[in-house]
Amino acid sequence: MSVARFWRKIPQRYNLTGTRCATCGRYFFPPRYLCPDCRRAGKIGEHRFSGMGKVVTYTVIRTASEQFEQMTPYVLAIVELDEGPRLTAQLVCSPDEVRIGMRVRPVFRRISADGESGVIHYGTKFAPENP
Amino acid sequence: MSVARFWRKIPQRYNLTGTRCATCGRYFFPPRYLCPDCRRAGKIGEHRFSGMGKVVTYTVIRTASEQFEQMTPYVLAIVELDEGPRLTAQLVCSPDEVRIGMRVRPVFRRISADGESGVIHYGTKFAPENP
Amino acid sequence: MRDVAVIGIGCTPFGEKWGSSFRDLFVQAGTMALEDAGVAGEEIGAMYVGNMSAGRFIEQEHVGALIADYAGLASDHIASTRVEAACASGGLSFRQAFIAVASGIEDIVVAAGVEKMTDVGTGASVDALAGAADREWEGFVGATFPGLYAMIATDYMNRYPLTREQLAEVAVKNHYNGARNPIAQFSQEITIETVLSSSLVADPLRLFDCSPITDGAAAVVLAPLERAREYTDTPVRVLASAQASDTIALHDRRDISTLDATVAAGKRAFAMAGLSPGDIDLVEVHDCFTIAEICAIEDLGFCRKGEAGRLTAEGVTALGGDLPVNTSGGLKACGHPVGATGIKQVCEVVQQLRGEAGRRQVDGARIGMTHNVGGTGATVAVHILGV
Amino acid sequence: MRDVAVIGIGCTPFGEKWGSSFRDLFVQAGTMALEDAGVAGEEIGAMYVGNMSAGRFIEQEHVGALIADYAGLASDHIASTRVEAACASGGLSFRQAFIAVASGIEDIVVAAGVEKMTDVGTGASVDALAGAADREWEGFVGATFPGLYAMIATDYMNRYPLTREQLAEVAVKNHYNGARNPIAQFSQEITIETVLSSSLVADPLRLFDCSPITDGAAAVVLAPLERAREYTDTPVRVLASAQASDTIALHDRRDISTLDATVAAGKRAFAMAGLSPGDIDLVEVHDCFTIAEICAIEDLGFCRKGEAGRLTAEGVTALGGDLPVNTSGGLKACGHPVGATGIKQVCEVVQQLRGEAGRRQVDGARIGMTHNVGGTGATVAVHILGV
Ligand SMILES: [Zn+2]
Ligand SMILES: [Zn+2]
Repeated sequence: MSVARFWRKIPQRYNLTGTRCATCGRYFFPPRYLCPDCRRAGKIGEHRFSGMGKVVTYTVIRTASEQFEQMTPYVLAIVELDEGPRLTAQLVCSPDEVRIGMRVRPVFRRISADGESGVIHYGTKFAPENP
Repeated sequence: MSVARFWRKIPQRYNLTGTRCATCGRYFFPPRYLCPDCRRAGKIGEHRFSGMGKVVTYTVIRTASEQFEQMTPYVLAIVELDEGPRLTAQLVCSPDEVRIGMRVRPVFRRISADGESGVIHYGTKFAPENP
Repeated sequence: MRDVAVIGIGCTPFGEKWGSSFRDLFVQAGTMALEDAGVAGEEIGAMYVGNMSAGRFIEQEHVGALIADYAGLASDHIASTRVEAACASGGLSFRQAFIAVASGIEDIVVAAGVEKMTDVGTGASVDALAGAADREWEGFVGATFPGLYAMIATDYMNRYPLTREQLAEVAVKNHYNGARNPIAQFSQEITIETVLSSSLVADPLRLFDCSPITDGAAAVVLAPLERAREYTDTPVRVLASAQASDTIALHDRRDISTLDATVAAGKRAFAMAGLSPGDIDLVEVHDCFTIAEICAIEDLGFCRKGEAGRLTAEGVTALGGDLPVNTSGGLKACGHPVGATGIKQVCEVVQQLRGEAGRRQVDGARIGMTHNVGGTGATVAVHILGV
Repeated sequence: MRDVAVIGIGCTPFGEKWGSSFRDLFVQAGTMALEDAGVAGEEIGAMYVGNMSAGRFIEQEHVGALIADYAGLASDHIASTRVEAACASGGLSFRQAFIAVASGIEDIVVAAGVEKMTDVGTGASVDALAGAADREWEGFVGATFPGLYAMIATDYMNRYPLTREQLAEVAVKNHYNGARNPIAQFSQEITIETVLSSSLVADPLRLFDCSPITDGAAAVVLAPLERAREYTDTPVRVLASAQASDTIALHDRRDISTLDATVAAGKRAFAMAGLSPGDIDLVEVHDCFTIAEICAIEDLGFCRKGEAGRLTAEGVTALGGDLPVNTSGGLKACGHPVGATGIKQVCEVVQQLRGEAGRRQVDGARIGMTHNVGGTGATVAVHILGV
């Protein structure tokens, strides 16, 4: 498993650093460096998201790939950040607790451990705003 | 690393079992189940090769992929079997010894060890006929 | 642009084929297709091969050349090209072959699809399949492929009237059809209880909502329509070929429960053929999961959003219904050797239009459609065939 | 079949780009190509993406859709197709794009190539690259990619007059050219001694006989010739597009030292363009190893078998020579991001034909050729471009 691939995205995954198009005002997370609306006219800058948002949809993963096997069952969701963009993330809550529309806040957690290399990947998960 | 993929080829790799087209008489190793000359008219049967042959060309591998790293340097050659077909194989001889046209005979050897799974792969290498 | 026809089809039995290698599978399907077409190898001008992930499944890339070689065509030095778009690889292979013939660049072209999936364990294949979605922003956080479709199902069921039982009806219907297809991976009919009592994979999807891991290959032979009768009495015309893309990640879509790429490709295909949904006699849709069939029926325009569950429960999409969907058994019951699926769909429609579908024959079928999806909808290929 | 022109080109700097991801690289090249063409995103009808092994290098398949998405084109739902033939993926991507425009199916088409190789270690990348050859009957016994070309070199040097020094001259020339190409991975000139004193990789090939591991992306924009002048004053015509295959394994070839697929594709290209080798002003050949350039020059018909070493030593293929070969620096010095190479070759020829190649400009160049090889010659794409 690659190391550079994960280092490169540490600011994005640890701090929810995405981008914003100054031309049209649209926010991007995961970050984009080309605005689909403004294309080459778009002026892209970095934006650090607060990470506050709500659950758009979700599932409970019961059968996972090798790297995530020991974490099952876990709640996976699409979260809409308050600035507009959506991302896929794990929720730190029980399968019974999750609801569509539920407000969430970001928490920094271990995402997975790579068995082969022993590298542990960290990143942002989300927890219910009002537990 | 896959297990079925290697089991499937054990007869071929251990015993040099290839194929022959009864229609045109052409031999195939590695085995083919469709004769390129006769196509659907070709009647394909199994053929066990004696493994006697000669070196067509060769190299000495000094930088290998992970599975073969601990075996470097090793001699790799294209061997032409006496029945006609050619295959790629390691030679069990020193880099100084190998020559184009050199007669070779088959020897059963460990081909590689898969570090991750611990599976050891065996197969046919070739040695000089007259050492 | 010339008219193009399918003049031959071949498909291996689908399933866990431990005795067959990647190249064995293709040779079997390719030989059947050439025999069916009555085409000699040396007449073939080019090949296209749909394959998703031989690099991960058997550590082999460059499978276009591999397959032309093991088909005995190396000495003719024919052009052979691998095309990849995850689960839509087969559909795109068919489309590229269609373009090659329609443009006049080639006359006889083989479009094939192959996937050899059971040479790796389940964990490794789940991981390879996750490569169809966004590895960095979906797979990295633990999204599996069933998990992504499960999130479509959660969203869909929250917004539209679809019951868990109606969703199960999709699987029941497709197993019924698969039981009538000799090449299908599963030959057993199932009941709603089979689905509802199977283990949860990703809520609300259960094991019987999911297509299986499958080995298989399929091939078809294309020719200019004007030459098709030299080879066959039953040429099947390609009336439309369309392809569309969308965001790689599900979270970036305009609407979680509508596959806009299906909508776009469907519209383009109907426009090209000068047809509308009412003209279609049967359709093979991409039911990698039960929810995918529900979305496909709606997104292709066969009914309004939210109606497909009810129509399925009412039998409209069953073999004897107004619009038989997935007469082959679909990905669900016939099996889903990823790169081969899009070509198998064409084989099924051709069999139906020729009237050779045996116990699953749709009476009087004259126009059929195929719908092949890559990932969660980032690529869609739609084809319309007719006699 | 319409005439087709290249109306825009873009290429990232090649090298070890640790700061850039796969999608970053493509966006950079694609944006440059669209800017060069003066084409707006919404005018693009389709994309083709050449990529060998994103599945192994970054665990990501389905990169056609990924790239259309990150190019900001998802909402247009354009058709985007990944094409793979190992190191010839870029050449095949260009060919498919050419066919799409020539056939009239699309007007403005982007042909791209990308490879992100340095996200895995050297051992893993050697292993991924071995997937270009026959995994079961070459890779399984310990054949590496340099090892296979080394066996070509051993056979060639046994049968034809080629000295070790002449072979080194290929690398020296290509580094000389690369030093004059701002995007090249290596900007240093080297001497014969540099090559001969570098470590042996696979006898007789040494480190400086081998192309490096490279990250990079390239993109070109194609349009019907009749519309090209709407976009550019310097359209470059595609005079021929040809593709050929051969056995996947080197040991199954008719002749170890002749790439029959190069011979076949070369002949087809010359026939299509109505040209002969003497008409070509410059050629980008696939010099993944020094011996590969020697074979290519001969197999394309520029000289007889056995003469290319002498011609190289005499400077015939140098910048000021009669037939400049690999003015970009080739794979050897410019770098070899596998899937991008075939497109980069087109970018180089277009720059030369436009007279924009700066310090490596070939005076009065009007017709150029590209030659892109997959594996050890199982796939070859040849294109001829002209102004
Ligand atoms: Zn913008
Ligand atoms: Zn025969």
